[in-house]
Amino acid sequence: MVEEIGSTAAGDIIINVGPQHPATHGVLHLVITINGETIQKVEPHLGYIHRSIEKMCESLTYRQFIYVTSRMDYLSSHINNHACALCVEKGLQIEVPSRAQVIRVLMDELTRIASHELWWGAMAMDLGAFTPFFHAFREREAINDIMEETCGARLTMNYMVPGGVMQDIHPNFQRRVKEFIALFKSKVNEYNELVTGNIIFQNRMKGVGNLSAADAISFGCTGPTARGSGVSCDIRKLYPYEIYETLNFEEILETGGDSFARYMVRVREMSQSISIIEQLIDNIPEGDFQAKTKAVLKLPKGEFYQRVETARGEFGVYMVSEGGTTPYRIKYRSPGFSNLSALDHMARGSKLGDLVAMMGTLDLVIPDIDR
Amino acid sequence: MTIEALKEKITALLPSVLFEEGGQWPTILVEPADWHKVAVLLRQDDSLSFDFLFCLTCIDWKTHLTMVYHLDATSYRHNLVVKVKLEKVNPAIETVSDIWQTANFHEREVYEMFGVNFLNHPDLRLLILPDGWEGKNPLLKDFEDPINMIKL
Amino acid sequence: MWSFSKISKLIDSWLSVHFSSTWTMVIEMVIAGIAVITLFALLGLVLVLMERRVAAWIQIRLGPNRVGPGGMLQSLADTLKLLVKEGMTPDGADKFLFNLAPFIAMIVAMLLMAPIAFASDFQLWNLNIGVLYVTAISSLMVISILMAGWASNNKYSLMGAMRSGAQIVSYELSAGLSIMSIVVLSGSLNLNEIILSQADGWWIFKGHIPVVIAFIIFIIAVTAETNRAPFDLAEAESELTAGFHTEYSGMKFALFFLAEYINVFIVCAIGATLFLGGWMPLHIGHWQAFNHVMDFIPSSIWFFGKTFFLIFLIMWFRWTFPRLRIDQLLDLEWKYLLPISIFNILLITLMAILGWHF
Amino acid sequence: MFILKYIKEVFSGLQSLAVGLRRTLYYFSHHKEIITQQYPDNRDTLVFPDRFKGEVVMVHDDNNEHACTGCTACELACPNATIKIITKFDITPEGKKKKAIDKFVYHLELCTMCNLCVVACPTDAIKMAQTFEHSVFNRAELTKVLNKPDSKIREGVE
Repeated sequence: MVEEIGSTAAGDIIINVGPQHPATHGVLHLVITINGETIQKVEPHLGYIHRSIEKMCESLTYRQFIYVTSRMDYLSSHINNHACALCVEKGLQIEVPSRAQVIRVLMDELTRIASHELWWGAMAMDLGAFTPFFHAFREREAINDIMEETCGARLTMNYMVPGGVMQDIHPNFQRRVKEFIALFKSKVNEYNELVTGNIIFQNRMKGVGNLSAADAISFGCTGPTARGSGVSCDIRKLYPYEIYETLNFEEILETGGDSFARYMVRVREMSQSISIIEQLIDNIPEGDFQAKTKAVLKLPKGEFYQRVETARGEFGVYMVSEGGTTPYRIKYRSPGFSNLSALDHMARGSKLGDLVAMMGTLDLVIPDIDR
Repeated sequence: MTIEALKEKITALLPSVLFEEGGQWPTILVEPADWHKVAVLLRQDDSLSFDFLFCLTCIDWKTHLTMVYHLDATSYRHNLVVKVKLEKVNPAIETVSDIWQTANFHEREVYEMFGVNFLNHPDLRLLILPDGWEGKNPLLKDFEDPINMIKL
Repeated sequence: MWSFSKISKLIDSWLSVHFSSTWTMVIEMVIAGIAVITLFALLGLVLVLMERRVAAWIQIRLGPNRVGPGGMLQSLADTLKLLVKEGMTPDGADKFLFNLAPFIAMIVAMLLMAPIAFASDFQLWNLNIGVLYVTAISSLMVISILMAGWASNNKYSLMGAMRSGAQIVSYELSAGLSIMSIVVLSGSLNLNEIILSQADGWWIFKGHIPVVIAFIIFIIAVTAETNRAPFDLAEAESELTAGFHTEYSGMKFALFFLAEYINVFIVCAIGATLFLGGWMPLHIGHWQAFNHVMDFIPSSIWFFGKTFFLIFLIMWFRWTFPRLRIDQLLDLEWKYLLPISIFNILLITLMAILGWHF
Repeated sequence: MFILKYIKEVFSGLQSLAVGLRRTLYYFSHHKEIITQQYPDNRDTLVFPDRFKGEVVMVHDDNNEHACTGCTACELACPNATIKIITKFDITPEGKKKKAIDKFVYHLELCTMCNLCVVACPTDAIKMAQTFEHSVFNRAELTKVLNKPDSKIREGVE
């Protein structure tokens, strides 16, 4: 893949970072041009896990295509499923029972915490600290257990269906979630002790990978990546779906625009998600967990777009229906794809070690980028 | 800005565009030749300032292709959908990656998946598909791949 | 009280009765060589196991527990695995240098063993410039790493080697200066005499805060010199995959791996000798009774206890801290450690001249 | 002033490192916190939640009867063609032909445990089992026939 050697300046060398590289968390392939330790250019080569999910979904019915989206951003699979379910509901104009809405939001926020936990551990591991990874997995494991009990799976749950959720929550759900909240609150301080406050970590992160607010918007960055640059882009606040309007939470904004700001956004977001869960966990309304739907769903002719906020940023489902039982065309606007495009801009001129830190703070999930 | 006000503003600015009804957001139809000019206006006009291109894709309608651009204005929070109809054979359109940098990657994706040629694009190469897939466009409806596609 | 000198004298006299003096020396050297290699292998096995246990407990895991009782034989099994693996040499590599590099790493580590006093009267070579010898030889380590990185013909390896070169050369300075501070205090370059000068208390207790600072700088510098996290930029897994030993496999990799651990052991042994009194038991000034009780514990236990404590310290660092960046690494040395240690050694010299230590 | 700032910087840096070291030392010395599960050894005590989606099984009662009518709702609901139902025609005592399943073929290797078939089943004939150790040496063993030999449909299930 090392092409165009002639076009590089003297002293530049080209290195393939990936597709098998410990810091790319999967099969991302970056062709980087470096001069000494300084990065001149980063060029992503994608597609190592491209499954053409958009094409696959064209042959699946409106009930079936939802499960495939768990395989894109597998760390926020609930939220991906949620977006698809909302999009179908928008087309069918189904009113989702309030119980289902609350359960969905609870699951979304639990997923967000689990995703950020994994990111936190992996991020620290990119910087050479292995221990936080295991500590993060302890809390993530508690969430996975809750998911397993209610949804029947730990990672790709397929719990959201058009009209509500697949099953009612498990009788233990509320107790387990409260236990998790207590566990999380007792451990969250350790994150700061181990990583956030550490002088080495702060020096590695501060002033690295700068992304201005204007650039963040222009590159289409969303989620914590853009919020670290001070761009307000939380879909839950701006274009509220489900019951997010009624909830009391804060959109975390940091203005640093560097890796540390992005790090702090995610760490602080975990606490916001905990606060959302606390507001809802004792107030799950009684009622149906699923609206009555027809056995075969047929969407009217038209176009439907649903934006949601996943752990990585804005996820969009653009669905074109021709009136049949399968979508005519589906486009998934994945947050990672746009966030990755800013990497080259951010990385130029910084050191090789910083590239790893930047990739960590972008929180890349490769199947989400490739789709 | 309300949807009506937005529509009025756009009509005043671009008298030639047509509106399409029924969508979630105001939708305008633009001719391929005009698109770059329109895009510059949408981005730079102070009361519109669509600075966030959050979705860029293409739809294969068998007879023709349609480019769909979803725009958002981060300062006003209004949205606009722009559709551009392209020929089925040798589709080509001006790039907008100089206006919204995110279009760079999204246009490369559309280029390989639908074969749309983006004029003046800085780096129009395959992004996701491996080498040797030039000219084969998987997301077109008439694409056939007997080895990799499993029919249910 | 406890002493190996009786045994060694016994062997020596027995040999000189039966052989000529030349042969006696040859046989004694062979025995010493075998002893060193055995110690090498044992230390490798023990340290790898220790590292894995420390890492596991810090990371709320169990660690190796399948092979042998409580996982004790895990590192033996690992060694066996590495022995039977194919030792590949990449096509584009400089074959001679590529194969030579791990042996140089090993030989350097072995040479460093010579002047270390493992117990009272148990030393391979009582060298009068022991400290100088150790600092000189340990800087040869960088040659093997540079050789490995260059010969691999791999960009990652080369970058790792270059990083390592810059790192070891810089950190040698402050390590040397903090070693110097003890030399200044004890007035000798002989490791044995330095130990004997601590008979009334270890230097870290006798030397007030300046020696504590020197000790901290020494620990930081040797962590960097042995390429261990948080200064493991030469291998920097998440950046350079495995740095200078990316292309090594099988036994050649194992030699690098072993040399790394032996180096850790040696620098900790030097640290223990200089600052914590080597094999010298914990003596406090003129408390004769207390000192006498302490003497009952064999000197080798004191030595290994202190050394392993320092090794634990270095392992503890590794599993707690994130890695530094290359420019920060050099900043730390040239902007912080070096000025502080220069200032510190002036202070210690003043202290030594005025006799302000205990 | 510069010197003071410099010294302060060094000390606050060292302090932040000490905080991290204290935390790891706590875990090093507190083995109660260890969370490792020793999987193959704890097989007997492993408890899976009853909703865990391991594989699709068909419920048979003591009389070797199941509730599957062969309506192919699950086959249609499946997104990956995991289920294939082969039907036959039984002759009822009244001499009428009645559709029944011959083989309920289930391809475990294709299944994504999405639960859509179980939801689609009108007679609750299939459910998700909590087994999870699916490794086999021969891929063909993953293709299973879910209805037991000589089993038949339960009376009264339409």
